[in-house]
Amino acid sequence: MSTRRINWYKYAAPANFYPLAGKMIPFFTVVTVLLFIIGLYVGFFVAPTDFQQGESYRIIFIHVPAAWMGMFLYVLMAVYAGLGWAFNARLGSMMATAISTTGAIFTFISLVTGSLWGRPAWGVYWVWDARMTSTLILMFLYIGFISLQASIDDSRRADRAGAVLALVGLINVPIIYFSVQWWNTLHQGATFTARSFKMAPSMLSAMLILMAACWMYSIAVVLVRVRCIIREREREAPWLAEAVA
Amino acid sequence: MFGWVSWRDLILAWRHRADVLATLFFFIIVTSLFPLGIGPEPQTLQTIAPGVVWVAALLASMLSLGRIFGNDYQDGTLEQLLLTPQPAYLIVLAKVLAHWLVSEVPLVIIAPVLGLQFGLSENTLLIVVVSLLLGTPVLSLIGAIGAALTLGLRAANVLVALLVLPLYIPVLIFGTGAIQATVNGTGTKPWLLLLGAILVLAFVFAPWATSAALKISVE
Amino acid sequence: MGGYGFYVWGSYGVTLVLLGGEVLMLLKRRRAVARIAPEPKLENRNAKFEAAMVSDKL
Amino acid sequence: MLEVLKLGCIRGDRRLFSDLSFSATAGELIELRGPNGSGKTSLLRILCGLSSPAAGQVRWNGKNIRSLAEEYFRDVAYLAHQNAVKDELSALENLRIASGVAGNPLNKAQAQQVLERIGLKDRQHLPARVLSAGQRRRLALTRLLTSKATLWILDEVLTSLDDAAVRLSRDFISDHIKNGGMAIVATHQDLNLSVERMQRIQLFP
Repeated sequence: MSTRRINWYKYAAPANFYPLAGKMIPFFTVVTVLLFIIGLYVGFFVAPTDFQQGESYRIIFIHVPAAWMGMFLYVLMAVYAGLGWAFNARLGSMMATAISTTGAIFTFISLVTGSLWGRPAWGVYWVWDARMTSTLILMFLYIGFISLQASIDDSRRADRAGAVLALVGLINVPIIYFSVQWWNTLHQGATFTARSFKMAPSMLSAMLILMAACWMYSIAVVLVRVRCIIREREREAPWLAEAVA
Repeated sequence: MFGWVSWRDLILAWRHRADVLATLFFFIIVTSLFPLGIGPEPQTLQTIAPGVVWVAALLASMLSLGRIFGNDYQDGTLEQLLLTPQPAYLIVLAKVLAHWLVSEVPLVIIAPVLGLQFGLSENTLLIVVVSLLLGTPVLSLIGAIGAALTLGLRAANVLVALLVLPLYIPVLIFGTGAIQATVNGTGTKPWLLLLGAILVLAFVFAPWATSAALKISVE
Repeated sequence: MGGYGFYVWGSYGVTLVLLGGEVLMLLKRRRAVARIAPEPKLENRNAKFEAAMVSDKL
Repeated sequence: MLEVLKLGCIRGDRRLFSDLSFSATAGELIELRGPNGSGKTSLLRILCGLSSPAAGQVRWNGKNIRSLAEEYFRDVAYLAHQNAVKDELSALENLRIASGVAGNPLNKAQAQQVLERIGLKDRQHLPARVLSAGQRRRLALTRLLTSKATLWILDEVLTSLDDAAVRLSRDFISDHIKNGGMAIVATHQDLNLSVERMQRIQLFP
């Protein structure tokens, strides 16, 4: 009866996680491709043209998921880094490192698509509205984390220093968001809040499907990257020779 | 023991007083560049003054962060400090206090003089000082985390700016907000309260994070 | 795209380039990593150590 | 009493030692030998609580030093490779500030007495920057004289000392041990200490 219970601790060891991740990657890759195809099809061929914004609103199908992914992945990264540090679990720290690149890329995508959407909507590529500004700062936090880890040679120190930075960032994110909101409402030169337009069900589903696609993409990519990191760091471990052979 | 640590850092700073003065002059020169770059219209200068003073203060305090732990790390006194029978939290706090007194308080003192260059009224100058008094300890507290994380790394100075400047943003927003509120005649109090709240938060959490970072870097 | 072609295709193009670039870099890294042969030597070193440990009371 | 249980240490991707266990009681000297890079300094840093081991634990009077934290530091004096001497301060200032920070402040007369014992009295007002390597090492040794710690952890204590200073530090260490202290000394040369109980630990590359 106890055989059905999954032993999570077992998979916290790189030796057990490495082959498991290898088995999961094909699944997530296939799902990612399918979801992107379906989501893009719904987004471009099913969803109707918005009567206010015309075709330009189709940018939000990718912009909103990218923005969410940027934020989610930062939290996830900080949690993994914190777990890795607190429980001395190498895999947690490796996951954090693996997530950081993907999170930064999604944050960057959300900045670029946001300003491409803003040009037709607002007439300028960049406005200092609360969301764009917060996303920009989030990008800075990612850059800080990645460059700190990149400049530390000793992987153990890199893991733990990254964890401290990520957790400090995590505590700061709400404060930063709040301060930027406040700053934005007090400098009411012009409001650039997006007009809340009514979303047709097909629009919403396109966005949600692409959201799911981005999640699956992140999982697949992070798993591949964490496997690379494991192989780089644990090349002296006896289990790796067996796993690779 | 707390007093000894601060006292030690103050003496060492006094022996290197040229460095401290350099930071101060950096602050003065940077703020003086803005009128030259933007033009002498009093209206414009008054609008940009809060931002200029605060941004220059952030950059100036950035310059001195490496000194909080850097020299002690190199000559081995930092590990001896960490081996003294007192919580690392207190050691960090003592060193941050010394850093604030040496590197930030001079900025606070000179800031009203610089404010005159921007045509700020006496009342506004007072708020400049108060907001800096509340905000600069946060700069030292948060900056210490970055300084501790980057100990002994290549290009630590650039790196520390990347890590710490984004975390300074709330202080910048609330600090400049307070000054602008006086210029515009809207309420200053909420801004100062927010600055105070951030100071309390930083006071509680930052030394803890710094001591964790120090232990990681020294190992 | 009703005159918005540049913005819409630009957005999806940038996304494609960035995500595609990430995947390509990752595959390249995976190939590079696969070339690093594992060097399992911890076990041997361990054994040698235990044998070599001397702790003699004088 | 110091107990070391199944200690393992990894530096970078190199395993320096593993399953290292020993213990020391009051009045005992532990001599730590081994070639460069065999992990002597790493072991000492783990013993004094600066680094955490990859495996195993260090216990002091029955408690893990991780949980004792700064309480343990009251009983430990660590002399590292680096002298931890501030160039900008004079010998006297270095001594007084270091002992003040460590929690046993000295007044001027006491500090001068210590400097006299170590042979730096006539250099007391010179900035440490102008002292020779041996004199700086002597200054670092004063930390042991003023500390009330039971456990001394010494890394290459005799390097760059002249004959007189070597004799002096041998005397310190054996006095400390005779008075019920403990010392763990990493060294390349023979210490030739006249102590009753001693263990030798040899690390291999």
